[in-house]
Amino acid sequence: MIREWMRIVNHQEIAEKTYLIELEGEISTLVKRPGQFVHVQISEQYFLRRPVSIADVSPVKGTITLLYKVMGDGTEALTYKQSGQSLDIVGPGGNGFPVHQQRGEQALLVGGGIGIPPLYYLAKQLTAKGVSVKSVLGYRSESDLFYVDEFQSLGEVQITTNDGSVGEQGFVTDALPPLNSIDYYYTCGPTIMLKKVKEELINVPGYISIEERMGCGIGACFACVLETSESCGKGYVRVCSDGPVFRPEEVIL
Amino acid sequence: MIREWMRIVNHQEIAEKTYLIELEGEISTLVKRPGQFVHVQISEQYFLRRPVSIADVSPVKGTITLLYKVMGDGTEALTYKQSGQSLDIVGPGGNGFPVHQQRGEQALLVGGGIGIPPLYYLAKQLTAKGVSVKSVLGYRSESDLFYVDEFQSLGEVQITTNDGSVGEQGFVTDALPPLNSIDYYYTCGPTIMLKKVKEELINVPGYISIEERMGCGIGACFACVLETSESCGKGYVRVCSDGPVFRPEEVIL
Amino acid sequence: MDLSINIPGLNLKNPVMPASGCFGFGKEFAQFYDLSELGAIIIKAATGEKRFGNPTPRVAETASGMLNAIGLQNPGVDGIIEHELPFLTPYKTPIIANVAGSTLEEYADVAAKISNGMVQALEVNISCPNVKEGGVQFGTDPELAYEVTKKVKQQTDLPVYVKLSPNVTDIVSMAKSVEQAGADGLSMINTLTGMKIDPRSRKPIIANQTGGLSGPAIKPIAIRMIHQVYKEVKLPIIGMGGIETADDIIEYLLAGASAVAVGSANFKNPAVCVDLIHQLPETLDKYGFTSVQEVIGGAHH
Amino acid sequence: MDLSINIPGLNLKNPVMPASGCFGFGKEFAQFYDLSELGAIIIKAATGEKRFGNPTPRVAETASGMLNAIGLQNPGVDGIIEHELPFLTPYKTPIIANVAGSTLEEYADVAAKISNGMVQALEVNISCPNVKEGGVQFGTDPELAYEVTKKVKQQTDLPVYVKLSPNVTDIVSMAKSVEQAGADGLSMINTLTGMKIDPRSRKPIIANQTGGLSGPAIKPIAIRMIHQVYKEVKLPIIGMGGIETADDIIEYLLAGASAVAVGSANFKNPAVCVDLIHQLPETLDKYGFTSVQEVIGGAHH
Ligand SMILES: Cc1cc2nc3c(=O)[nH]c(=O)nc-3n(C[C@H](O)[C@H](O)[C@H](O)COP(=O)(O)OP(=O)(O)OC[C@H]3O[C@@H](n4cnc5c(N)ncnc54)[C@H](O)[C@@H]3O)c2cc1C
Ligand SMILES: Cc1cc2nc3c(=O)[nH]c(=O)nc-3n(C[C@H](O)[C@H](O)[C@H](O)COP(=O)(O)OP(=O)(O)OC[C@H]3O[C@@H](n4cnc5c(N)ncnc54)[C@H](O)[C@@H]3O)c2cc1C
Ligand SMILES: Cc1cc2nc3c(=O)[nH]c(=O)nc-3n(C[C@H](O)[C@H](O)[C@H](O)COP(=O)(O)O)c2cc1C
Ligand SMILES: Cc1cc2nc3c(=O)[nH]c(=O)nc-3n(C[C@H](O)[C@H](O)[C@H](O)COP(=O)(O)O)c2cc1C
Ligand code: FES
Ligand code: FES
Repeated sequence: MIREWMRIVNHQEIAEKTYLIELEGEISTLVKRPGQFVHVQISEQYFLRRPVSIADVSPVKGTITLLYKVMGDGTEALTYKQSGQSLDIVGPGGNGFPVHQQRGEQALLVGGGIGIPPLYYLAKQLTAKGVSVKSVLGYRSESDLFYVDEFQSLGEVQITTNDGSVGEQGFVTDALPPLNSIDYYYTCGPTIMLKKVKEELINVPGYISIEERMGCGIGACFACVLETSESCGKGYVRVCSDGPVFRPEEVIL
Repeated sequence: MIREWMRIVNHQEIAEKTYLIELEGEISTLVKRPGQFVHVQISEQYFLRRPVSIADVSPVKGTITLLYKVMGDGTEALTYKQSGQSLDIVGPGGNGFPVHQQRGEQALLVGGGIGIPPLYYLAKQLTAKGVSVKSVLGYRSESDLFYVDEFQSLGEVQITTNDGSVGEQGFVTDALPPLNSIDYYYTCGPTIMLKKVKEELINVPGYISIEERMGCGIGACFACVLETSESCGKGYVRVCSDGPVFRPEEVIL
Repeated sequence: MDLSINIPGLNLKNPVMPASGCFGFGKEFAQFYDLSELGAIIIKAATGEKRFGNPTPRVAETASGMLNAIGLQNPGVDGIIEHELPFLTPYKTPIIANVAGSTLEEYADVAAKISNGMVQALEVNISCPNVKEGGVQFGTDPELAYEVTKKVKQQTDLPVYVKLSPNVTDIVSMAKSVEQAGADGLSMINTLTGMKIDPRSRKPIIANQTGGLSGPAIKPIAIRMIHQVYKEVKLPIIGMGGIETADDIIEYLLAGASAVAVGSANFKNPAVCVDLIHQLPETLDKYGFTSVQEVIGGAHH
Repeated sequence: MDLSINIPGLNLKNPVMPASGCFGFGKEFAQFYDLSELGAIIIKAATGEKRFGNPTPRVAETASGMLNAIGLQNPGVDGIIEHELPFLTPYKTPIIANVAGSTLEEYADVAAKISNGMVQALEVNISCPNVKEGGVQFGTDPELAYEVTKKVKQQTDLPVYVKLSPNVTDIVSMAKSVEQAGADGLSMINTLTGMKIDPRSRKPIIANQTGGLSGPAIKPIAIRMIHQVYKEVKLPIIGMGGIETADDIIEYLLAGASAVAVGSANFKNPAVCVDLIHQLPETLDKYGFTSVQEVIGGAHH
């Protein structure tokens, strides 16, 4: 993990209040797994960094891509940064999703809202290995949709929206495919969604990526800990450095 | 006095760490006298506004010109603002120099460092009325010189520098012209200089412009008060609203 | 959207007022907007005699805040009654006088004189950290706070709000003391004592050495103290400390304040109070509230 | 430029160390720079048994600062000795252990165990605002502070620095108490208790409701307290609170600190401590100093 000023090479709105930002720098060469994140200093005005998942990596361009949604003042301020400017980034952080599945296996990706981005880089890696990927992507409404074409180019996609404006109305758990063919699932999204997914997919092995408010983002401050199930080791894990990806049976949501 | 976002139409370095910034807006139409100032919000990062004198006004362009020197973090941050951007300004503040002298009279302007700017607009107003203006301008060193040509186009100019790199070595008080011809003097600069000028010119009527740390800049918080001489009214004045220009006999420096 | 709030002696059309010492006696702000729009106005501290205050510099900038050590400069209670209040009384907004002093007698004297019908409530400043005598002692010792509150109550028929100092170990016991002494309400918080040293001069920037810290930097402390006091004391609270946005107002109301005062933000934006009043309905609506009343203490349910 | 400083038990090659709780046990920062460059390292609090700490969220952002309520999560003193210290001891920098507890006995127990030769000094944390029992009571009552200091001193031959809480009316009397109890030095300041409420959820953001405020927001309070204590107490002070720049370090030294600790700034810039150490010579020079020693207490001359 390093700290560096990464150059913004692309920054655009791709859906309602949802932005793509592409950053050039050495961190792009250090990403080990999908599901890792970077810790973004928005400006001197914001005391804490913001964790944002790495949604894609381009080794050719030496860039990483982040997709973020405006959720508060910090992400709002981020939208004003322009291509050519630099951003103070620490990363890549965390361990991300393992990509151990074999050619011919089935993977199910379940993403909700701004939990969807890390699944894209994961989907690319899985399909590159010959794993067949099905995605269930949940959005609030039609105007919130992003990266649907990108996911579709990698496999079957099922969309849900809260208001039914596109795809199925309801939550991602209302649109899961038949589970018997799934070898592993991978999910990222709001905690309430993760809980439901964990319950519904109790019989499928999987990986859950979890969000928690962070201080340091590197494992030192213990802001982001999660209790682990009794069977698991020391009783807690740090989302930033032990995670953000965990086995569902490991952690208490 | 109003608060408005003024557009930066010109911003350039004119001497070492000394910048000219020209701002367009309604405040330019409200300036009553030379020696008034504006209260500048540098950015959200700086809690207090910075008082800066109005160095010139262009009624044609609808602009005011400020000349400022980098003295700390706030003025440093100001240098990064670019033409086209806007600045949050409150002004014009204070009462400034009276321009009551008559055609044919002599005025002496004594300015030190970043106290020189308000004297420029004053010199223009005085010469426009037919008053003859002599200026003594003190700088630290050659690289700090600014607006010498501008002052020279309005009258005789004597330069002093601390290191003697241009003009006379020493302080402004070392280079005062014969005083018998002077009807009024006007001075602005560091307090230590003002004290000396006040002493040296004890027999000449004059006006002193004073700097003090400010809170509100509009007369409400009493941060910027100065004790007045016993003979004078309520015992104190506010630099921001009763000043920044005072009669030397009025105030205790 | 109903912005009105009633607290003892004060029918406020909205909960926003300028804080004492940050608004002078209103005159300077009248050039920026109509003061009648304000929920109320808290005027600058009044002492028995006129005071010059501390030497300058009296202010310094800090991270998200400022220090001040004005030192209660004011024209004295008689001067205020004669020269300052006549300007303010025509506006359609209640005036709250900030009562200060170095001795119990001075508090009593000022309270008695200023209760002459020109103001609608008193705010007793037992928390000014910038004067050598009185002021902050009254605000850090529960017994002295009790005494001064009781004394002021005896001198006036106006509702008495006591302004608490945050420079204490136990804010709740301070609040309880003044409650027992008969206070009608609380004002929270005054400034925290701080210092800034200039590495160039190697001296404190403020001539008085220490000054009172205000601004957003202290908001978390104010919110915590109001939250604690609201749980233990029945008095209505006027909340203050670092308010700059309508969201900040909601936060104060949720913590337990019934109204709010805006202090140093007036120096950034002279129209901040009226701007916040105009933004408040939309902000309340955004968070699903239909009145100000409904928000008060919401973080405790 | 001479950056070295000697304070009881500690020969520091420079006055900069990471503050307790903001640096874990060093491992994570070792990937950013060589920890041997540090003046010293203050490790995370140790308690008698392992603690899980408070529920999450445990941090919230504030203006120029943050709130935290970690709640002394740590592997327990035995776990620290066994699993954490062995990583740190090879570095050429003194280690200061942060000793915490809920009872006098727990403090004593932790102090005794951790004085096993692996650390060079103890910092007694009587000021953690984020635990239900102990912690902050010891830090707000001069008699309890005396007791705990005395008790810890009895258990160890290491120099004992007592870390004071700023949440008190009278910091000087706290400092005097621990001086009388035999403390070798002071650490000032811990966090101020604060709260932030989310207008959307209408609840405090921190699950523990209150948290400790750190960052530049509190620097003026820390500087004021150190300035006050330096005048009245002879003990050397490790100063902390909002340090982000080399100028901040000068300000702390001028106020009276002999060394400084950098806390939450490590979260912004993981290399901040070493960056500051590298900037210090030039900054000292800029202000006309030729050593760190010369700056200490400079604002008092
Ligand atoms: C591992 C991880 C990966 C993430 N990846 C993405 C992503 O790819 N795209 C995206 O849009 N968002 C992502 N998030 C969420 C993102 O961090 C928050 O939306 C963002 O921090 C909100 O900042 P703000 O200033 O706009 O909101 P504010 O509410 O103003 O932020 C205030 C504080 O709360 C913290 N905070 C608020 N919400 C969250 C949250 N959900 N998680 C963690 N901290 C929060 C902020 O970091 C900040 O410290 C991720 C979070 C985590 C933990
Ligand atoms: C009426 C008046 C007119 C002025 N006109 C000019 C001008 O035309 N050009 C120019 O370059 N400077 C002028 N100054 C001085 C200018 O305000 C300061 O140089 C500037 O505020 C320094 O800000 P900073 O952030 O760079 O310094 P910092 O030292 O970082 O500022 C910290 C705080 O101290 C205040 N401060 C520091 N120095 C001064 C000072 N000398 N006077 C008042 N406040 C100060 C700042 O406003 C700020 O609140 C004037 C000051 C006054 C009072
Ligand atoms: C310059 C200044 C002067 C003040 N004078 C007074 C005063 O006279 N009486 C008083 O009770 N409080 C006084 N205060 C405190 C404010 O009323 C308020 O309690 C405090 O500043 C916190 O609010 P803020 O953060 O919005 O400024 C003063 C504050 C400032 C900044
Ligand atoms: C996340 C976090 C955890 C902390 N944990 C401890 C601790 O375990 N023991 C302690 O004495 N202080 C602890 N502190 C307080 C710091 O050591 C320091 O005193 C305080 O944060 C002020 O410094 P700063 O403003 O540089 O952060 C902690 C602070 C933070 C932000
Ligand atoms: S954010 Fe600091 S340990 Fe995870
Ligand atoms: S700066 Fe407020 S009265 Fe002058």
